[in-house]
Amino acid sequence: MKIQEFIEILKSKSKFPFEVQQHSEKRVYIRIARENLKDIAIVIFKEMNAKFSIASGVHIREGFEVLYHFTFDKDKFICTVRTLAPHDDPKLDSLVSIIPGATWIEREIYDILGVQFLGHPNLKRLVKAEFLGEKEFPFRKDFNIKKFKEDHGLAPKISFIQPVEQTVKKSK
Amino acid sequence: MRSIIPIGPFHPLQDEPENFLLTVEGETVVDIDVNIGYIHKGIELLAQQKTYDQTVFLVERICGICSITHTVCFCNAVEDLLKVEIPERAKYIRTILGEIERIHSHLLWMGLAGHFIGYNTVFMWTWKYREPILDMMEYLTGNRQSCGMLKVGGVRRNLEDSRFPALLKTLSEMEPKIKMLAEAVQDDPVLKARLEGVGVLTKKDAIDYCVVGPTARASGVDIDVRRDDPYAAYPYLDWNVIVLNGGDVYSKFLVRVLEVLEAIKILRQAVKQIPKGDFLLEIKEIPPGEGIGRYEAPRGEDIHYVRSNGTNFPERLKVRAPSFINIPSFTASCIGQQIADVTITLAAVDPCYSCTERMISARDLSGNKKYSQKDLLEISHQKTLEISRNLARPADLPKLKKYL
Amino acid sequence: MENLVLYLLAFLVFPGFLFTSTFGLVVSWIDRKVSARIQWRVGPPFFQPFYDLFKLWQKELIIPRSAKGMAFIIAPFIGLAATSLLASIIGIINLNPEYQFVGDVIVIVYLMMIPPLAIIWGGFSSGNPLAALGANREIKLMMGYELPFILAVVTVFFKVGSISLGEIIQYQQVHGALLNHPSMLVAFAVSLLWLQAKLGEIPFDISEAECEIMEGPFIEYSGPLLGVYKVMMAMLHVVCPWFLISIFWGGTSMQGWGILWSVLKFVFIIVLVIIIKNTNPRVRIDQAVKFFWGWVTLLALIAMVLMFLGY
Amino acid sequence: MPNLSTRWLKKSPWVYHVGTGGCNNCDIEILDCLTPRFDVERFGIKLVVSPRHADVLLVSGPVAYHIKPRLQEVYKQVPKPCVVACIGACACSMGIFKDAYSVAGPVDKVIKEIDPNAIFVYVPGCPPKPETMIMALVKALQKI
Repeated sequence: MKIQEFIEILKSKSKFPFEVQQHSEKRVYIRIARENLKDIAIVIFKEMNAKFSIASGVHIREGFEVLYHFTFDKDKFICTVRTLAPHDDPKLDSLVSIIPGATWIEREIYDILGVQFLGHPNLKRLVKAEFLGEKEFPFRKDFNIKKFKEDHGLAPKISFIQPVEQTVKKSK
Repeated sequence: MRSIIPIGPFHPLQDEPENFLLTVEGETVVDIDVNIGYIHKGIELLAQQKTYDQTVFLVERICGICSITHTVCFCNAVEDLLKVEIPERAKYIRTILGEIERIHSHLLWMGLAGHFIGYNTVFMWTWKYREPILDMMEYLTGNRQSCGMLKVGGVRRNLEDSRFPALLKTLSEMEPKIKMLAEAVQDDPVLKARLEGVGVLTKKDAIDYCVVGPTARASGVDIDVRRDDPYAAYPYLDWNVIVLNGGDVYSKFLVRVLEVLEAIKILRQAVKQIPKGDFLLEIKEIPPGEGIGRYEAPRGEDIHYVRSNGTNFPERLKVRAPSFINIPSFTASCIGQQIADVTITLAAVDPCYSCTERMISARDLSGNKKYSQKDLLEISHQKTLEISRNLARPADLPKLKKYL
Repeated sequence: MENLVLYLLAFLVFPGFLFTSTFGLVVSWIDRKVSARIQWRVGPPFFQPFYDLFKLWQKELIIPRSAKGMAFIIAPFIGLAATSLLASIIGIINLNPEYQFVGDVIVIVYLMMIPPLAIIWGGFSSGNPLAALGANREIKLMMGYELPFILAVVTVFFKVGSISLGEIIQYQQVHGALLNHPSMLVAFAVSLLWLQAKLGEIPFDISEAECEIMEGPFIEYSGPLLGVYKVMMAMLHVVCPWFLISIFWGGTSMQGWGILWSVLKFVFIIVLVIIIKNTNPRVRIDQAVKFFWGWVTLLALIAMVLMFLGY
Repeated sequence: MPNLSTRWLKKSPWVYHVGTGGCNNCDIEILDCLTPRFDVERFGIKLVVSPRHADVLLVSGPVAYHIKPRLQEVYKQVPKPCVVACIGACACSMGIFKDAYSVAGPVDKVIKEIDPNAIFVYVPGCPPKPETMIMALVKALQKI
C-alpha cells in the first residue's frame, strides 16, 4: 500500500473533510478538525491496523496542536494526524476507549500543556505532581524557567570561588 | 492475607530508581502498580534552549546505554525534516556504531539477568565478554560510551580504515564465546527451569500493549524498524529478524543471544562494504518544518519528533523511548507470578528508566489504588503489629506498640 | 570450680567461640577467593573478612524506629551463643569421646535449629516488610530441609545403635568410617544438600536473596549487630561440616597426621559447597520445599531401607 | 585524626549505589568495576544492597526533584562515618542538565542541607572510566 492508495482508502471510508500534506515517501501529515478525531482514529487504528506510536503536543500561536503518530510497519510509512485545540477552549476527545496505549501520553500532554481530554478514565497530573502549581505548564510558551526556578528555590546561586587569603610571610 | 511489597525506589534490581508496588497473597502477585518519575529531568524542555548541535549531545545523555540510539534517531528526524540524503560512508559508520552498541547492551542485559536469578557466575562471564566490545568502542571512537560521534548530516569524526582489522579480530574471538553462551542457555537444566514459562506475554497482549523490540519479537510479533523503515546502511546488508513464539523470559533471553550473533554478521558485512569518501554533509540552515526519526534501539523502536521554526533552536522535540511502551506490559506478564519470578520478569523487558522518564511519571497503573509513602509505612506497621500479636504474649502488647 | 573454668574456656576459647570464629572467617575468605577464581577474578586479600568485621564493630549502630528494640538486639546474640555452644560440644567430643552424654546428637540437632530461628526472630522484629518476607521464607525453608536431615541422622542411629556422638565416633574408629557403606553414602548426600540450605548458600539462599528482597532479614541491621550475624554465619560454616564429618566420616583427630587429614576432609566439603554455589542459580521457595520434601526425603528413605537391608 | 574506625574503613569500604537521575552511563560503569576486568574486591570494596550496611554512597546523576527527599533519606540511613562519592559530571555539578527545570541541585548541595559535615569525593567525567573511580575511592579513603 503506497501513501496515495492509503489516502484514497481513507477518503472512501471517512465522511468528513481532511487536508493532506505529503512530506516525503515515508511521511504523511493529515490535518483534521477536532470534532472528527475519534472517527479517524477508528478508521486508522481499528480498520487499517496501524500501530499507535506516540502523540506530541506543541504550543503554537493558534493554540495547542496535538499530533498522533501512527506507524504502518508493513507498508513502511508513518501517518501523522494533527489537530488543534484553541487557546480559549483547550479540549480534545480522548482516544483511550479506542487505543488503550494512549493512556499515559494523554496524561502527559494534559500535564505539560494543559489540554483537557474529554472521556479519559483517569486524567490526572503526572510529572509536576508536587512542585508545580495547578496553572503552571512548563511546555507553554509563556512559562518562564528562570522565574520558576527562583520561585521554587531551585536556581543555583552562582558563587565565585572566594580567593583564599594567602598569608605569605614577607622576608624582611 | 494480602500484603504489599514495595520494590524500590532504590533497589538492587535496577541501577535506577523506580518503584513497583506488588500486592501479594502469600508469594503470589495479584496486582502491580508502577511508579516512575523519580529521575524526571525535563530533557524535552531543555532541548528547546539548545541549538541543534548542542541537542545532539543532550539526547546522547537521555540514556547512557542507548547513547547512539537517541543521537542517530534525532539526526534521522532532522534529516527527514531537511529531506537530505547523508553520505554513504556516514551511513555505514552509523550502522557500525549502532551494532556495537547493540552487542554491548544485550550482553549487559544477559549478565544482569543472570545476576537477578542469583547466578553470579553468568553475570561475571558475560560482562567479561562484554569488555572487548567496549574496548573496541574506545579504540574506534575515543570513549567507552557516549562517544559524541554523531552530527546532523553525518558523523562528526571519521573511523579510520586501518582500525577495522582489530574490530574483525575481536568479533571472531567473540563469536565462539557467544555461541557457547547460546548453547549453555539451551542446555543448562536449572537455568531453563528458572526461565521457561515465566512471565509469559502472549501475542495478543503484545499487540494490545503495542510493545516493541525484543519483547515483541519474543512474543511472535514480527516488527523491526531496521527492516520496516530502513535507515543508515541496513538496506544494503543481509541479515535476519529473529522472531520466537514463546513469550516467556527464556524466549526473550534467546532472542537477545541470537540478535548478538546477527549483529556480528552485520558488522562483518558493514566493515567489508564500507565505501571511501565524504562522511559529513554541511548543513547551512534548518528551515521551518517537522520531521520524524525512527531507530531500532537494543530495547525496541525509538521515535523522535522534531519541529523547527527556522531558528537555531528546535521548537519542539518529542522523544518516545522503547521502554515507555514496554513497561505497561508488566501488568499482563506479572500478575499470577511468584515474587521470586517477578524480578526476572520485570528485568526481562530490559526497562530503561532514564529513557522513559525524560518527561513522564506514571502512577497507579491499575487506576484505582494509590499508596503514598505514609500509607505504606502504616500498612507495614499494621502487619508487623499483627505478627507480633500472634507471636507475643498479650501482656507485652503495650510495650510492643511503643516501638511501632 | 576448676571444672567451671574449664567449661568456660571450652565455650569461649577452644573449641568454642574464639577458635571457631577465627577458623570460620578463614573459611569465608576461602569461599570468596574460590568464588572469585571461578568467576575469573582475583578475589580479596587473606585478612579481608577480619577487616570487614573490625570495621563493622567500629560503625554506628542504628536501631530503626519500626524495630522492636530488645528482640532486635538480642536475636543475633542468641544465635551466636547457640553456635558457640554447638562448637564446644562437637569439639570436645571429637577431642575426647569420653565426654559424651546420652542423646547429645539430639541436642546438637536441636541447637542447630537455633541460628535460623534467631535470624527469623531478628527479621520479624526489625519491622521491615522485606525482612518479614525473608524471615517467612526462612521458616518455610527450615521446614523443608530439617525432615530429610533428621531421617539421615536416624539412619546413623540405627546403624551404630547409639544416640550419642562419642559412641558414633568410637564405632567409626573401630569399624572404619560410616561412609564406606553405600547406605551411609546416600545419607551423606542428603546431608550435603541440607548443608547447602543450612548455610544459606545458592541455590538455597532464598531467604536473603539480594536481588529480590535485599538480604531479607539482615536488611535493617547495621554495624556491630550485623557483625555478630556475620560471625555467626562464619561459625556455622565450620560447625555444620564438622558435625557431618563427625557422624559420617570418622570424626577429626588432633594428633600428628590426623590434623592434616581432618583439615582435608573439611576443605573437601567446603569446596564442594562453594562449587555448587557458583554453578547454580537461585531456586524459588516452592521449588526448594518441593525438592526437599520430594526427592531428598525419598533419598533419605532409600538410605534407611538400604541400611536395614544391611548395605 | 587517627581514628580507629577509619583505619579499618580503609581496608573494607562497602559501597551502596544510588542513582539519582543520571543517564545510566555512570551506573553501568560502577557495575563494571565489579566484573573480572577491574575486580574491586581486590581492595575489599564490596557492593551491598542495603544502605544500612554501607560505608560509601556512590551517587550518580544530578539530583532530580522527585528523588531529592529519597536521597536524603538514604543518607540518613547510612551508619556514620561514611563517605559520599559523586560519580560523574552530573553529580559533581549537574553537567548538561544545569538549566533543566526539574533538577534540584548537585549532590553535595542536597546532602549538605541535612548534614553540613558530610565528606565528599568528586569523580568528574562523562562517564568516568572504572579505573578513575577505583583510584578516586582508594585515594579518598587514604585521606580520611
